[in-house]
Amino acid sequence: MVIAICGYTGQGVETAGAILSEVLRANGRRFRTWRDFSTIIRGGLTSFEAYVDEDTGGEAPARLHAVDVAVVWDRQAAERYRDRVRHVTGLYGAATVDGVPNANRDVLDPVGFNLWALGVVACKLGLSPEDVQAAAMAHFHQRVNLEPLHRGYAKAAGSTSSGPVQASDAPDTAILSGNDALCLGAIHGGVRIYCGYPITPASEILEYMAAWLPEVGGRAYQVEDEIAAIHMAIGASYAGMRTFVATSGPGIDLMTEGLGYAATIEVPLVVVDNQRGGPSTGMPTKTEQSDLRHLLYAGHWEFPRIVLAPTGVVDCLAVIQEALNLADLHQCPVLVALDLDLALRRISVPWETVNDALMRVPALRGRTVLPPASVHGYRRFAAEDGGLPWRTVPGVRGGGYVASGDEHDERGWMEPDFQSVRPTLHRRRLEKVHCVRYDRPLTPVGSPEAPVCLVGTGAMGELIHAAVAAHPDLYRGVLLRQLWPVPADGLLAAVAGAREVVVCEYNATGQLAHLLATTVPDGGCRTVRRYDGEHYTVEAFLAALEAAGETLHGRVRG
Amino acid sequence: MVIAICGYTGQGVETAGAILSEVLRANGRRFRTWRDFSTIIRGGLTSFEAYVDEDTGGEAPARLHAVDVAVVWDRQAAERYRDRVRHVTGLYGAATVDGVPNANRDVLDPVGFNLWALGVVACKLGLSPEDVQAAAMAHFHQRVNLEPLHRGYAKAAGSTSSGPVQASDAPDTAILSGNDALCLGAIHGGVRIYCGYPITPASEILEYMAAWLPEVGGRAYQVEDEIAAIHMAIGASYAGMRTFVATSGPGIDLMTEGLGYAATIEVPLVVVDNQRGGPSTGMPTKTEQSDLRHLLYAGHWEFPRIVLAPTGVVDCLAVIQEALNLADLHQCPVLVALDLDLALRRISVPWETVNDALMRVPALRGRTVLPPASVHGYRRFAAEDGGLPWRTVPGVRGGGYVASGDEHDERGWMEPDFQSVRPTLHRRRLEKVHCVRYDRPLTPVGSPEAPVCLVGTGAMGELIHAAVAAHPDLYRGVLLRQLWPVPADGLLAAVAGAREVVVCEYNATGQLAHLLATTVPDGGCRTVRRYDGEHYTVEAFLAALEAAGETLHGRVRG
Amino acid sequence: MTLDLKAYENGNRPTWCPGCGDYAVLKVIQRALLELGIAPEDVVLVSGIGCSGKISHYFGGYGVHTTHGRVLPVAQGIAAARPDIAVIAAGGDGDGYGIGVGHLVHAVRRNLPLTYVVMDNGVYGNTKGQTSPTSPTGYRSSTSPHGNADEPVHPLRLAWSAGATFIGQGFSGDIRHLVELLKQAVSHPGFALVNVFSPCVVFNKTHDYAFYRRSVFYQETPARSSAELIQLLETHPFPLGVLWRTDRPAAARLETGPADAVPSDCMRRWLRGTLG
Amino acid sequence: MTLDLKAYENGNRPTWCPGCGDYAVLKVIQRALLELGIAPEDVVLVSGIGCSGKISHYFGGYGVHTTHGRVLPVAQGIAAARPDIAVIAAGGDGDGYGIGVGHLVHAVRRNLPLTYVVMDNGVYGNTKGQTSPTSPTGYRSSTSPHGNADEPVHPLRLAWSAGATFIGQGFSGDIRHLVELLKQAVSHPGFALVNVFSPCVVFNKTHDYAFYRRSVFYQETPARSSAELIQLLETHPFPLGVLWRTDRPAAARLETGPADAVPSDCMRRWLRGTLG
Ligand SMILES: Cc1ncc(C[n+]2csc(CCOP(=O)(O)OP(=O)(O)O)c2C)c(N)n1
Ligand SMILES: Cc1ncc(C[n+]2csc(CCOP(=O)(O)OP(=O)(O)O)c2C)c(N)n1
Ligand code: SF4
Ligand code: SF4
Ligand SMILES: [Mg+2]
Ligand SMILES: [Mg+2]
Repeated sequence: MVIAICGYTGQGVETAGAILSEVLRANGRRFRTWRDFSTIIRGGLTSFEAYVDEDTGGEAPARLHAVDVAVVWDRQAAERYRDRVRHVTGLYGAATVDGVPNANRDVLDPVGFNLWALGVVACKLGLSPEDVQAAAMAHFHQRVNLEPLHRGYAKAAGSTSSGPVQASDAPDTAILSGNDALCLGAIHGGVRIYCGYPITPASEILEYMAAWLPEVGGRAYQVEDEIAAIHMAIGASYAGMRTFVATSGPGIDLMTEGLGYAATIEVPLVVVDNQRGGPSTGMPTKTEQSDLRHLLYAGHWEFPRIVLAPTGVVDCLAVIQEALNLADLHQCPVLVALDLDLALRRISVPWETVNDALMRVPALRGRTVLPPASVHGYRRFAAEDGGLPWRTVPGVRGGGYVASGDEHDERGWMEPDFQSVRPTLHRRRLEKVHCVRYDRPLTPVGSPEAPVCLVGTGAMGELIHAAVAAHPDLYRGVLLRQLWPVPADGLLAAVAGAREVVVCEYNATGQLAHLLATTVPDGGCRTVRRYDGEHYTVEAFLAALEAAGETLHGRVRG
Repeated sequence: MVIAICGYTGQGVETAGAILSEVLRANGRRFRTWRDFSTIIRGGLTSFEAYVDEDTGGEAPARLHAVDVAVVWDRQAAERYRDRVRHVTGLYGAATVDGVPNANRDVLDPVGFNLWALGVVACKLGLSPEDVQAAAMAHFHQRVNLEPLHRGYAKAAGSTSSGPVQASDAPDTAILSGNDALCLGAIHGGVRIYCGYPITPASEILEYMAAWLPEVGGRAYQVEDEIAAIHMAIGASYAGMRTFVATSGPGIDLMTEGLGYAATIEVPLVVVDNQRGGPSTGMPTKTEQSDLRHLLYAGHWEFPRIVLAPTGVVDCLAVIQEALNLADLHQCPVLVALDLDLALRRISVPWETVNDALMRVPALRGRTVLPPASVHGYRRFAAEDGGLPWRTVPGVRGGGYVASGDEHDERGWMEPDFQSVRPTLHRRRLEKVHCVRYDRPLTPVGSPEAPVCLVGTGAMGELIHAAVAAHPDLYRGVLLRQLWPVPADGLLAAVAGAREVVVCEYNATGQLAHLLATTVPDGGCRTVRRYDGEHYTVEAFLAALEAAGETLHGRVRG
Repeated sequence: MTLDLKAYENGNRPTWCPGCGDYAVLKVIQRALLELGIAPEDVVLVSGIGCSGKISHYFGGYGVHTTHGRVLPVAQGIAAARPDIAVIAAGGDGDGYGIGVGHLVHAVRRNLPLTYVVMDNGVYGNTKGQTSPTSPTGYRSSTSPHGNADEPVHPLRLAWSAGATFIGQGFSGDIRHLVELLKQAVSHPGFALVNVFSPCVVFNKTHDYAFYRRSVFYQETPARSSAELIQLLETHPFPLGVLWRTDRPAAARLETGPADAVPSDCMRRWLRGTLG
Repeated sequence: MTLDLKAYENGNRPTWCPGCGDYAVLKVIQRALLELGIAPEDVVLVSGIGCSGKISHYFGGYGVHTTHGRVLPVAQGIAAARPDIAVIAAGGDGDGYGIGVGHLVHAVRRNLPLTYVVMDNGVYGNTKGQTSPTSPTGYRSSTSPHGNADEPVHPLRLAWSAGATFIGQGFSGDIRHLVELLKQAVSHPGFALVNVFSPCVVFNKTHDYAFYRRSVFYQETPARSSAELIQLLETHPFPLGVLWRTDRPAAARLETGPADAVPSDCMRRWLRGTLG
């Protein structure tokens, strides 16, 4: 069942969504939420949607176009959902809204609208009024007038109801967004220090870290800008502590110089880019996957990097830990490409699943030498055995060296004979990512016999799952987790035998398709792209796939 | 004839070079200079070299390995040139230096060394002692002891001399570096305001602008960092003034956000990157061409840009003016890829040539509306006729609008309906560089029959000229002036019929080759790369070309 | 044509929250310009990123909505290039005293003629109420749930320390006072900083209108010495008015229009002179 | 093992110009640490880009040679992560008061325990002598051939205005005094700024050793009030010594080592608490 609540920012639509989610969680229901943003703090149109108990093939229900119940505050909100409700009887709203069936209208106050709407959808979802009431009371610390909630319930019960649904057997369920998962994974992976600067949609990461880190002896700092954030992270990492930074568009630009510096001094550094609509300040509250080229190529060259991307919310728990490991193992920057949808999407997940994903990745620190160890005849940047050099951190006796962004020799000295240093040290540094051994560079979906192979990352994951579930004989999928270096062998194997490869991405220029074009056999692939800031619903995605064969941007060649 | 002077920074080697250059210039001699840098301000080894009256096929003599006369201060300096002098009798130096022939040694003081060396090389070059003496007196404002100069002359005259050379017929000659040429071109193209921050090898541009602009009513500002520089330039350009910014490696990273902003508000912006050895602080005094990927792809996407590269010093005069024109015509960032060698190389050029190059490019301001014009029903970002929108500047009546880095509608309003704005405005903005009409996207060199086609930009220009001159039946060349969008048609025509395409570049990963790989037919090209900070001499370049067929990095595929 | 307030509007309806202090700042800028008789198209309003930064979208003249923290570089580029145009920079406390504080120090030192209005609400409004550089020590928000540990930025004494030639402070709750202040700032021949207490009614529950009404102190004349200014700021944490003013010369600006050609002979001379 | 000065060297011979003030600063850091009994490997010397920035290359403990202007963020990252390690940040006036001045303001506010030594030579030495933020008004260099128009940065009053808890000033020409100063700075439990007049003998011909010998003023005790500090700075432009000191608490730092695992139950509670 798909439900929606739509009103104005400031009316508490998000609050209603949060209360609803909590009751759904406590009942062990399977769901995914979606919320709409606006740069307008008070007065912009805003929606909350929940996709409950639908099975679209992935970790949680994917977004669907068809809505069962939509509760709208005014005419503009009604416009949004009129075409999406399966039947007009699914439309509920304030008495002033034309087009809402008479039986579904009520005289509403702007302040109580959210609770009324909560009553309507909770009833339709078969949630018990007691549960919802208790959750609301808890949320508002008892200080709330619940009358609209009850009226909403009554209104919905009056019409055809779907009847109470049994709570599932596994009520130990968590609600998790991509941002949550990232933070949990990071802390589990040993992160105890975090420096961040607010930016949509990465602010939550700073906020979670500020709330949680002190509980485990850690510290979060809100710093003055993204340049400070990345350089503080470099400092902390140099000093042996695990950390990462997260930002979005404008912030990732500002981190460019730090990226090359970390790579040059061979300090582990994990950078998360919660991509949003570009370019420039762009569409801060809208999703996009358009920073890939920057992540791959930004920074005056030439230095190594690894680029990862999670395939879903639960995967974030693992990817951030894997990123921390790869950064330590390769002593280089590891970039994690997230997107707004994946970062903010909330899903219900059995705690068991969270726990398993958290535990699956053991922390690997590679050749990091921590105090109280000591070393002798130490040369920080020497790697005689063809592997990586050993990295000491302050406090290790005999381990002193200087980490310089100037080109340097094996001891770190900045005025070496470049002609002897470059072919050895510089090449080693560049080539160390040629041998990245990443456990699961990609996740195949569906049957290897299906003729059309859909390739995507991040928020495309749930859609590819849904397409494969809808047409298992036609579609299979590849969810890429390692974007750079391109896992050519795995990709070739995964697309083997496909009649057609379709790269699906949220951007205008086909950045992923261009990256993969030289790897995909027959030198090309079709693309499905969207760049108006909206997510595909499953229905729209399937339609776009169908159209792709004929009309879309044609083949991308390497 | 090739001469060299080598001593320590602080000994005035550069001064001797400057005086020598001035006398050569006044005599209408054809030359190219080269100087060595060190991050050590006092005490590092430093060289001045001049290649005089050699003809290697380009605008001036290219660097050659073989040296006719080398004057060295000490043993370390002698080591540098021992293998390069054609004959040991070409080695001159202080009495304390082993290996210098007895007849070529003199008892020298650290202070007088540079004038002594000047005397030696000036004599060998057939320059009259009176000319040199006068130039030295002028340089030092009369306050100088010229005794070492005369002793140097006498020393050189004592051995085999090449005899006085006649002054050429065209004594109206200028000395020009790439940086000089850029500044001259820019001011000629209408630049009256410049904001810069010191960085090797772009500091000179700020210095020249600070010296010259006030003479024509303009102003240069030394600002606090590169972020300020690019944003001030954006402000000045928004306000209708032509300007540009120049920087190198670390600075170009910091300009990333500004780049995307300028593109989004469709303000003309020219950014020059004087590439030096990377990554990070890297090798600030060494040359490289390794920022290409950053110039092409940096900045959270997706926005348009144009990337140009001059093919030589004189070409800088035109390229900067063309860049200013393209920026105005397309209302987008135009990036100019320079490299340290080209920026700092000094050559002698007949004034006539400078003047012609300056005059050849008329200033085109495209659809810029300057006061006192006025407009009606103005919509800044609307382009009904398929061309570009008109751009008003402050003061134009009726022309008010807001230039916002947030995605916006045709009036500039930042909270539009994205679904309607993106497929029109965003696409138009992205696609406007698809139709760049650039007069000379590339310069072919040599005969179209030659089987091996060498492709390069910037500092590679003189080497490609030299290779073609040396083996006209084997080599032809393409000097790329427009790197993005790739001038595919022109490039295909230029390499047509070639048995082999060799992309020559100063970097480790073959950035230019990768960019061109999909355009070059047969899907690939060989590369010659160097990344130890040193320039190729002609001899070394020819050897690398020969080796490329066999041993170098193999084919680059798209 | 006689000017009226309409000329300084552009028809866009502000989307700030009802009650936001920024409405007053917009109105004040419009009125001050009208009263000074500066035509809207001879003004550029340059704004930062934040709720406050939206202000340029409601102005009837020229506007630039820059990147976060870079309002002063862009504004200075315009001021340097166009002495015939009035430049007003405007933004938030996060934009100007956080990410952008380095540019503020240097803009003060450079002293190019422009007015910088900071809508100081003590929070990052646009990103939903995080702690900002002017949030007091101990302030609780989503990013400082255990209380802000940092010393806040003291914008006025910071500007003084960098050599400011004009420092003023106003309050969104007193429009008439603010108009007069802004007129003086815009007329100042160098860089003028105007800090405005502009409450965020949604996120900042401590520094609201009532707080400021209680706390402000009207200072009639600028301090006559550094000592007096420091003393004033220590005695009255929220003084309003023109608080500081000196006459250090402004930075030189462009003298010519864009079109003047440079005789190539002149360049020949340069080449000789500088490089010969 | 008893420590001696050798332990604080690493065998690299400094490549500064003969006579450069930075030699003294290196020696002073080494001596101060020795006299404080802090082992070299329990210290990180973080440096910026510039001639001054090379200092980390000559230090026998841990060194970080950062990007231009970012010495304080890197140093703060280390200080926050490793309470067991002493952090000394060091760089030039261009690095710290020019491109990096915003970080300085915020580092002062944050007050993490570390010592910041600025080698103030009034020029951009490493890029060949351009005007710097501390070059006086009127100063001529390749980038200000007609005389520097800007007001110089006044680092001490800037740091004071941002809420500094320790401000000191020294001179490369008086090593003994500087060692004492640095020992106090390193022992300070918060952020300590130490500005050092460190002449560039090649490019700055006005502010040389002789100039400072003539101009410095030894201040014996820190100012007891803001007014006194401002008065001091106005009377004596070049005072040496510990000039300002307050005891605002330092920022909190990490409590645990890197290896502690978090019980997943704890996380479960968070998930419930924050998101439930
Ligand atoms: C480089 C960069 N970092 C972060 C952001 C996200 N961001 C947008 S507005 C804002 C804070 C604005 O706070 P303030 O300047 O006080 O303005 P207010 O909204 O309070 O008026 C931030 C951090 C951004 N746009 N760009
Ligand atoms: C982002 C960036 N911009 C510019 C430079 C070039 N640069 C290197 S050192 C320096 C100035 C250093 O001056 P200062 O900090 O005073 O140090 P000094 O050499 O005088 O000790 C500059 C601008 C750089 N390395 N990085
Ligand atoms: S959130 Fe605060 S600052 Fe932003 S518009 Fe609303 S009241 Fe104003
Ligand atoms: S140039 Fe100046 S600052 Fe740099 S090493 Fe030489 S004397 Fe020191
Ligand atoms: Mg604010
Ligand atoms: Mg300096």
